[in-house]
Amino acid sequence: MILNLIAPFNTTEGLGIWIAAFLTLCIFSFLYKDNPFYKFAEHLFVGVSSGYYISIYYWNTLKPNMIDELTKGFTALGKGDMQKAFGLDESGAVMAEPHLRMLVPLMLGIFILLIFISRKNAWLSRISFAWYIGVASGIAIPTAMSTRVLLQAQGSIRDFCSYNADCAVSAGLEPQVATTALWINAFLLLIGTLSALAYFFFSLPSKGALKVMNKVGIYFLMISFGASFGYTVMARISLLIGRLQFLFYDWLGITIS
Amino acid sequence: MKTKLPVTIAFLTGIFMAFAYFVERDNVAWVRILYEELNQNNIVLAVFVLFLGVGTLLIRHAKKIRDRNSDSIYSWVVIVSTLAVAYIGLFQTTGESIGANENFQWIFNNFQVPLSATMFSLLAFFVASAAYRAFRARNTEATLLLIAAAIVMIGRVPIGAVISDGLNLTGSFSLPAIAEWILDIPNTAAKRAITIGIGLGMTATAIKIIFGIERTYMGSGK
Amino acid sequence: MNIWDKLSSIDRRWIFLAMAIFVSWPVLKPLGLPVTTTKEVESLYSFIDEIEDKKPIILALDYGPSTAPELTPMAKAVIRHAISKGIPVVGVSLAPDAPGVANDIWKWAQEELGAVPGEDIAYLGYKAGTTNVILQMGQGISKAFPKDYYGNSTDDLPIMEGFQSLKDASLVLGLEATAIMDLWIQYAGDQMGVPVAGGMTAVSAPEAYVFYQSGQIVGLMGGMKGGAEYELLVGAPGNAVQGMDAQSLGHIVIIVFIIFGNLGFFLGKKGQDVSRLKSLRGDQK
Amino acid sequence: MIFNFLISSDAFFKADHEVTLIACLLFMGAILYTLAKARRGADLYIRSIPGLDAVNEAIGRATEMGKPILYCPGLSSAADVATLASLNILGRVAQRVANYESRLIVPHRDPIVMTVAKETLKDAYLQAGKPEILNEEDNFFITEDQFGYTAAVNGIMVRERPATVFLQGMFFAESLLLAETGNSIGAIQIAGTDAVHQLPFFVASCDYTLIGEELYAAGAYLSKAPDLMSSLKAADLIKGILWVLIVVGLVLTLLGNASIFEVFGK
Repeated sequence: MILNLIAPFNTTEGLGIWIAAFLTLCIFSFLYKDNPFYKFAEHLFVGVSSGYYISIYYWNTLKPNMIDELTKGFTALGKGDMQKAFGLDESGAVMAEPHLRMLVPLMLGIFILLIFISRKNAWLSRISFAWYIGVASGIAIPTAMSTRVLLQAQGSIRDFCSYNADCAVSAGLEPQVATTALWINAFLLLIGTLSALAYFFFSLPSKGALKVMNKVGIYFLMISFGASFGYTVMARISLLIGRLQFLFYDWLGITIS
Repeated sequence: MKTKLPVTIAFLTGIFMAFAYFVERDNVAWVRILYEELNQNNIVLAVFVLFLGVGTLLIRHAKKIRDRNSDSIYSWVVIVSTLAVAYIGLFQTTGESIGANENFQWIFNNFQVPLSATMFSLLAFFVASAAYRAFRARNTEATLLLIAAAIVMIGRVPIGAVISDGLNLTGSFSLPAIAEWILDIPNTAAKRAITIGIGLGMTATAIKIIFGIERTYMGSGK
Repeated sequence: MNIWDKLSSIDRRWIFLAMAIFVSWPVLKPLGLPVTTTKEVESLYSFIDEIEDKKPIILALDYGPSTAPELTPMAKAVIRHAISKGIPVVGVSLAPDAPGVANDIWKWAQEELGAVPGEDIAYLGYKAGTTNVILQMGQGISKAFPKDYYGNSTDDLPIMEGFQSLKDASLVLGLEATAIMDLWIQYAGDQMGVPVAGGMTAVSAPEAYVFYQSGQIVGLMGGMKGGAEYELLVGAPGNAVQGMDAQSLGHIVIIVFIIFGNLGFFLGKKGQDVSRLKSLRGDQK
Repeated sequence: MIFNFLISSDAFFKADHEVTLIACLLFMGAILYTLAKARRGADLYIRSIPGLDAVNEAIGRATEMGKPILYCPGLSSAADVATLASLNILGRVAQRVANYESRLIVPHRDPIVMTVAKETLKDAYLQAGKPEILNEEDNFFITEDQFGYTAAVNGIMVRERPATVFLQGMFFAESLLLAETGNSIGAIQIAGTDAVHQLPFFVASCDYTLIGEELYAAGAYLSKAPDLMSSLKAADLIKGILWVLIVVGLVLTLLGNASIFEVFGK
């Protein structure tokens, strides 16, 4: 272990490292207790991130997708080319570039901001919310049904199908020769899924066979939660390692021989 | 009007997006383009939503300063840092891309990165204190939680293999193998059941939004 | 209060201190414990290794600085692998705080690997709208990203030749800290039929096992360990491999405290328990 | 000419998506049917959810101690089902808080959710007959940044010292940061999320946790409103059908028949 020079103070890069190290320590101080340093860092964080998002959203989304489109649209309009202004080509077919069609989201966006200006007209923001949420819901219906429900149900019997030559061939899966251990695993997986699924039946009181199944379901849930927790610990420590590597290597200039 | 119009709009946009899922959009230009455009609009709307948020943030802190709140110094921190970063990001960017704005990158690397990463890394400590309190063999459920957590925790790091070798556990009975089995079998089973349930819940809510049954997004819904 | 009761109610700050000390130690002085590879990472490695037609990999960098210690080693290892095989890598981000991190990785790839921007690698930047962006990329990459992060027109980049839509990609590798992975699987994988793989924080990875097991993703790297494995498979150990020792000690600290907690619980006053958990079903009745 | 774009060449609908379509339509039918039934006043049973039975007790405790209640509606957008479920719960919680005349703090990460919550709160306080005690300043937006938001909420927790903390909705990695800080100030915590990978942390750190679908059921459970009950019932119906189909599919695959297996993939 060789102790090198601490990061220099007077270059842009060095100053940056000092600031970053100071803010890192401010946040770490919360572990002991709340204090003015943490409070300062917390408020700075809120401000810096807000400014950061405004800039990123403007340059990456608002400008290319709306402002530039509208500019092109109005330019075409100025030249009297109505079709192009609204994003239609010569034959009248809709072009991918929306141009003045972006006036619709602009209007919806202004409706949202009306909340600031006029209480009376603030209800118009509901139209924007409805649009926004309607689109998201429409996309969600078939995809959630397919990916989260049907394909997961399929996954629960997938192993059985690939272990059975006939089934595998007709389903186009790669047939596998299953050992006893694999069979046991496949059954455990299915029993776990079915019993945990039964836990989420709200319509029936937990009695009789359902009670037994619920109990088994809860056991599976608990093992799963424990496993996820244990698995996650790694990630959390990784993050700490990342910060320590920064403090030790970049700021204090320690190098490992 | 104040209710019917939004509900109608949610119905039309929603039904169309759901319908478009089933359409071979490469073959049907009008569906494809409408679909893209609705997508595009939502992307842009997200920006206005952010403006709404930051606007209310600034107003709230300005009020605190006006009211001479004892913590108004911190409100100054929020307002000044928001405006300063936004100024650098919006007005010091030349050309078309923020990627070339060195000052902005410097602020990102030396303010946003350490704050965000350190806040996140506090989890390393919290995970330890939570595990210490929660993982006690009080009953069957808690014991299962404890055992699964302990095996996976040890089995997933290099020292798990070292311990296994020391205890002469090999093959499918080594700690890493058991950890992987727990993740693959019981864990997958439980997660799958939760996922299916959530999938149904998501679909149900989306359906109710489209039919105007679920109006939470309008506040009181009146 | 006897020693067992004390063990049962240690102030959390002592736990914090122990954690700080035992994680710092190997960061300063590595112990060199061995790292083993798992099949999820191996299958991703061999998938990329067997890409033949040089169709580009879409590298979705959907994470911010907070999860960079876990995910950046994966990004670097995979880029190193792809570049050495001559496979182009196109980066995109669906998380707003990603571009800063991605920019650093791209600089690294140019300096360290000699990757030529626009030919071997391209970074298209961040776009808001998650699901919508993925769907748009399916209709045309340049529709979602008309310009790359550095302001060049996407369609003019040499790397984009013959690469119009997301459907033309050989693989989507999502490096994810959030639920965006699900969206890549749903839309790019299930809907468009593009092979999808994941590099995820250790938190999100267990959830993705379902998708690996059901064949919806071709490979999965989880946490710093996943990154370390890929670093080893590519033959270039880096920050992730270095961090694995600290991982081990950190885990041991936690296990030791769990043991303390249980000793205190069983040997202290009538199994006195300081936790207030009622969630565990046994307590709820 | 202008309708050129309406003319299509090949297949209009995608192949192999019919089962998804049928499942969606079936589900729609089931929801509309149960809704009609519920609105006619049919008595719909729903099993008890322990975390929710504790809501009153938790609010009462805060009132006794003269401390505020913190309600975090999750970190996702208003388009997220978890957020909508959370807003439904917020409405119920707010009514009870208004009855007790306690203080309710609601910090937000999504501006739309904040706007919607404002209406929800107004409505709840009105229904409780105490619109005048609602402090709109306590329902506010912080920042869209995940950890910026977390840092601020943690700050609020250690300074305002709420006696009761609700963490309901979609959460990401910050779940444990919030839950552990809440635990450290001794608050009673009732969490609920459909974020599968955050559940373990809530289970470990909170007094009560609503697991996955229980979060969606919570609004229905607390209010017994027909609109909310209907989808819960319909989802149960589909779940039952699915459960049976999986078992039948298992038997068929073991016999070498892949038909149900393939149906799930369409």
